[in-house]
Amino acid sequence: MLTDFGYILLFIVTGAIFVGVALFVAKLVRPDRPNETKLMTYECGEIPFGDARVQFNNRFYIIGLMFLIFEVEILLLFPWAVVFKEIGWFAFAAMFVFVFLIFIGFIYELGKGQLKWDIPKPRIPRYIEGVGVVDDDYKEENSNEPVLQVK
Amino acid sequence: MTEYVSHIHPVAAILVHAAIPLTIILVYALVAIWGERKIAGFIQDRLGPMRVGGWHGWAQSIADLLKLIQKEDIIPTDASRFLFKFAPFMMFAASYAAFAVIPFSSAYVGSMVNIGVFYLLAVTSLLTLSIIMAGWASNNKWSLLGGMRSAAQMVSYEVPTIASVLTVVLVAGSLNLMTVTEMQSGNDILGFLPNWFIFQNPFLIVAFIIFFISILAESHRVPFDLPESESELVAGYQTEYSGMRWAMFMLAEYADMLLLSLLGATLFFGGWNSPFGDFMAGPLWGFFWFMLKGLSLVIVMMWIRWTLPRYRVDQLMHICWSILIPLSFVNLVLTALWEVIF
Amino acid sequence: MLEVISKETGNKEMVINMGPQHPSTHGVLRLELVLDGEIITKVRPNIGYLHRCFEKYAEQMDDYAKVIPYTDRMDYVSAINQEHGYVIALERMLELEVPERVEYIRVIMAEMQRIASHLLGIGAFGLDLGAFSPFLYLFTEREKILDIFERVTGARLLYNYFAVAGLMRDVHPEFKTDTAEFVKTFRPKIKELNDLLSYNKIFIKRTANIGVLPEKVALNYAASGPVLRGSGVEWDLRKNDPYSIYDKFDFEIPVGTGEVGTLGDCWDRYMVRVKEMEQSLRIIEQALDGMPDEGDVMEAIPKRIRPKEGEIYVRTETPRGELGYYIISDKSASPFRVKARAPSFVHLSMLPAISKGSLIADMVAIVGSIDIVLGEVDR
Amino acid sequence: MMQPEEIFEYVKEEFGEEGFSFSSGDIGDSWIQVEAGMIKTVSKFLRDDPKMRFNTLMCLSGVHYPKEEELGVTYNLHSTELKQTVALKVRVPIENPNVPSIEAIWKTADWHEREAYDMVGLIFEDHPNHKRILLPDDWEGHPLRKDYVQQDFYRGITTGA
Amino acid sequence: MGMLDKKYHDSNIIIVGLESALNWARKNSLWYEQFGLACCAIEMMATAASRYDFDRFGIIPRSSPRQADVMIVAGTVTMKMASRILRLYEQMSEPRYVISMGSCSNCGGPYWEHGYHVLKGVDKVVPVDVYVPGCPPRPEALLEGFLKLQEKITGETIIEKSENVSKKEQTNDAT
Repeated sequence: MLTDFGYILLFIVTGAIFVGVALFVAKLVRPDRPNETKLMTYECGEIPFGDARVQFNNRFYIIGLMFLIFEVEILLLFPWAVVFKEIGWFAFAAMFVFVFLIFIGFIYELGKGQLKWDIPKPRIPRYIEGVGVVDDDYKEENSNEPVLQVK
Repeated sequence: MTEYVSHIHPVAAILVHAAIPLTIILVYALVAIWGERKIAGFIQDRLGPMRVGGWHGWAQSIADLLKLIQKEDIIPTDASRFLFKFAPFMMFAASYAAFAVIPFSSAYVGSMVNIGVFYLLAVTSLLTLSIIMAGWASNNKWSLLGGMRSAAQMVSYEVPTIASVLTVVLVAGSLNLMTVTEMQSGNDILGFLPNWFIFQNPFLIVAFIIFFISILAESHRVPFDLPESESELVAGYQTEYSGMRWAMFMLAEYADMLLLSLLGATLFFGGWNSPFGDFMAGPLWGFFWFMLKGLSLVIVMMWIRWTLPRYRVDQLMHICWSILIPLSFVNLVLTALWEVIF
Repeated sequence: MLEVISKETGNKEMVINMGPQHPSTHGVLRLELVLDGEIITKVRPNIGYLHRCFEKYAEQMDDYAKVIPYTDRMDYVSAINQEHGYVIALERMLELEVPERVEYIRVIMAEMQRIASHLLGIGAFGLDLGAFSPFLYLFTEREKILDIFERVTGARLLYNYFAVAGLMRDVHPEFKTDTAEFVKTFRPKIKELNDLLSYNKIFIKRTANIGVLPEKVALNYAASGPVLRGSGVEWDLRKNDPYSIYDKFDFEIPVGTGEVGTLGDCWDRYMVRVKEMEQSLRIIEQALDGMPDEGDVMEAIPKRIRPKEGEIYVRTETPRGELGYYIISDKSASPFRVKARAPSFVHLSMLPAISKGSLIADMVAIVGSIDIVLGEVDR
Repeated sequence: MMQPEEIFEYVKEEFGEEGFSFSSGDIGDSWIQVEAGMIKTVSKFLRDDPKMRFNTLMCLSGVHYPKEEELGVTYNLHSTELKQTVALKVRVPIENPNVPSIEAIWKTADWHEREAYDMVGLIFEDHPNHKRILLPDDWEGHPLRKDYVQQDFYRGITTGA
Repeated sequence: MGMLDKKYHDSNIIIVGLESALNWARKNSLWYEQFGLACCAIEMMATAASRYDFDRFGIIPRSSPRQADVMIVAGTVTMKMASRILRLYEQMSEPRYVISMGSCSNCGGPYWEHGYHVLKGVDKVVPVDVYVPGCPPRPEALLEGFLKLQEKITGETIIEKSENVSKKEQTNDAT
């Protein structure tokens, strides 16, 4: 008597209830003796320095953007895939144009190197005769500066 | 299944109907954890659990579970309490919700919703969210890095997964997993081969390879286990979790592994169809065959874990964006071409 | 008391402690990493968590020979080579004559210990990169060496077996057959390791072009051993500055060739260690043939060591590099000053220079490739 | 391949007579005694001179001489190309144990000098990071001095038995 | 305030049954914290390797203290490391045990006399359950240490020790 989506809601609720019951049973049994050091964040045995939540840089924005494009593309392909058998050649031609256009955008993106994600640019120390070992600091410019800078 | 029971007591029937996958997952999780340690022992020519509970330490994961119940659950002061507590709920609920559409046998499927595959892929993307939530909430540098890595990895590996699933949907012509499995019954390819999708269309073999690589990354198994990489980030996003809450993450991880392997079995290896046509077919046999295929994929995953080293984050992204995604789209186009010609 | 760490963490960078308790710092080493995202901009190694006052102990001992057990505990993975270095320093200082049989047994034991130490170094390196199984296969081989050591010296890890100009006790009769049998079974295992780990696609991807150490920089940092040879410098103390009877054996010095990535990267340092194990096998075979069967190993040990005034710096080739002992004596029975120059201490001081701009995963690979032992770093 | 005596002569020609002396103990190696102020120029010369080419500083050790109330630093240099070794020694009074740092010439001296400061109490001028390396920063005293007395408590934990 | 915190007065069948089940579980899945200090760490790794396999007893390494039960102090504890050991011990989740492996962490070992920087025994900082002698102790000795710890765990009770019970308790403690 439950509709199909009703069962799905039921499954989600069962999953959540199971986790709740398991944690409640554990809460009954487990000891609870917090003290100041125990509740400190763990950092390999050291006192954590500085805040963990630094704003990480923008490479995730690019990934998110790329993911969005492809997700929407596949979203549109789903209904097409279901009825592909009935339509045949026309569907193939329509899809081919659609996928090809996005593919060109993807090739451009790959060429542009936006996906060179966090490729390490190691600073190799050099030895200059008479001066000694020179290893300059990790300059700002080769870390991942925002892509959207208008050149 | 539910018709037989519903005349006894309708509400109980529905609850039982929803709880069957839960028992499968729990039993599977206990056996899989013990199995993984035994397989690891076998590969590394040592014994693995032996002493706990008699023959070959079969009670090892029960002991682990009981011990984890007794472990104290620490929530660090500067972690954001609600998110910290909510992450395991969301993770397990998401992976369990996806079990609703997996057809375990011809008589039993969670819900016959006709957009099964679509719904399943939508729900598994919630797992990514819960890992990022866990990583961010515990306000620990290691777990933040683990969360960020999983954000990049699981988000980008969803695209090849969905693309390879799409090729199967293209061939099957329906989103409902039950009809997808029914289409693969009988065995008249080249006379003896069961007409599972993997044999029907050469490009589907390529699709299966892409699918397998990306579910390795989706359930972050080695060589893609960067979110909780043992040797770099201490314990990745799980660093601050302890006791039963951490056990929920482990359970959700193993459930996710099983889910994606079962999905692979359904799409490519003909779900509950027996490989000998209708010799050993039927609801119960169907369940046996289905679990056999799913667990064999899980064992291959465990086997890979103890042989390969781990990738680096940027190599992982390179593989996904520069190799897997173009390949999967080209494969989609070729499968469509193949379907149109034949 | 919060240790004051430098203050330059702008909002963009994160300072993270790869602290004393971390699965892949090979012991208690704290690396302060300043991160921009996952790229490391600056590394500050903090050591001293295992400083066990070796040099103070050497001065307090009332006899030169009593320092030997403490040399074992410096680089506890290759204890025999530490003793070998100290004992050779004393013999050269006192100009003692060492019997032939003792020299041969010492060389065989030293080379076996080199293989065992490399096995552990390579295994831990693979473990850091996520390859669990090679670590256990190599440990099974290492157990075979430890069995032979246990029959000879009585201990598994720290032996106190060498004495000044002699040995504590003679080897058991089947020593030659056991060692020959080990050498025969171990040779194919190196080929197996090459197939499993060295030429594994992912392993190469994780180690090639990472932590590149140019040749001149390595010499300026006084690198030695596999780290220096990985950068292409053909420098092995057993050949270039021969001590004991190493000039009697012929063996090559494996040198990094930049086969997979650039010259001097992690893979080269790793491959030098693998090839070195083969060379050690060759030395052991030649030493086994040349070993005289008779001769008492304990007769040449001086009763009382009371050197005249003076100082000496002697260096030997341990699996990690050049271990130097700088001993000053002032005519009394206890040493005036013993300074141990540890190769891992020097290699760790290079870490900030070669790991700028790499990722955390590469930092783990670089620390694994320079193969440090914290007992030796902190002494 | 020059012997230490020839190296001493060569250095004397270069830098003139005073500030140098050549001596050796009854047994073991000999060394060149160098004035504290000149150690930096001498080392730069030893490294860059085509006939010297000492490209590695093998070992730098700080020593405490209680009888003469002095602190000493011994530099063992080696040239891998010309296969020659030499030892330099510097003696400074214990009151102001200042020695110019040669970290700029051989990078390996950076940590060795920090260890010498940590253990014996030598102060190296213009050293980039002049802090203790082995012992914690708030440790009292320099352990390798002959007259070192061990502190009883460190952060509330007894150091005794 | 979980069950393990409270002390029960009457030892009826349910409490005793439950307690022995909990003890059995805690005994059989001791996860040790993956960090080694010095030479004993090498022997600990040898014990975790194939020949003296830890995994047979259900003992696996966990790198984060939050998920670890046993802290094996394998090696010399120096003054600089002592405060870190204390912090790591504190950050372990509650039913936790400490195995002091090697004579260095038992009592300072070979560094007891002139080791100014060595802590003479880790029990000055953390409560220790089992001492494993040896320098370094053989892998079998470490396994014996774990078996001793398992015996100790089976002996733990959550039942209030009333007067008469404790006398019997002392007797079998003494044997």
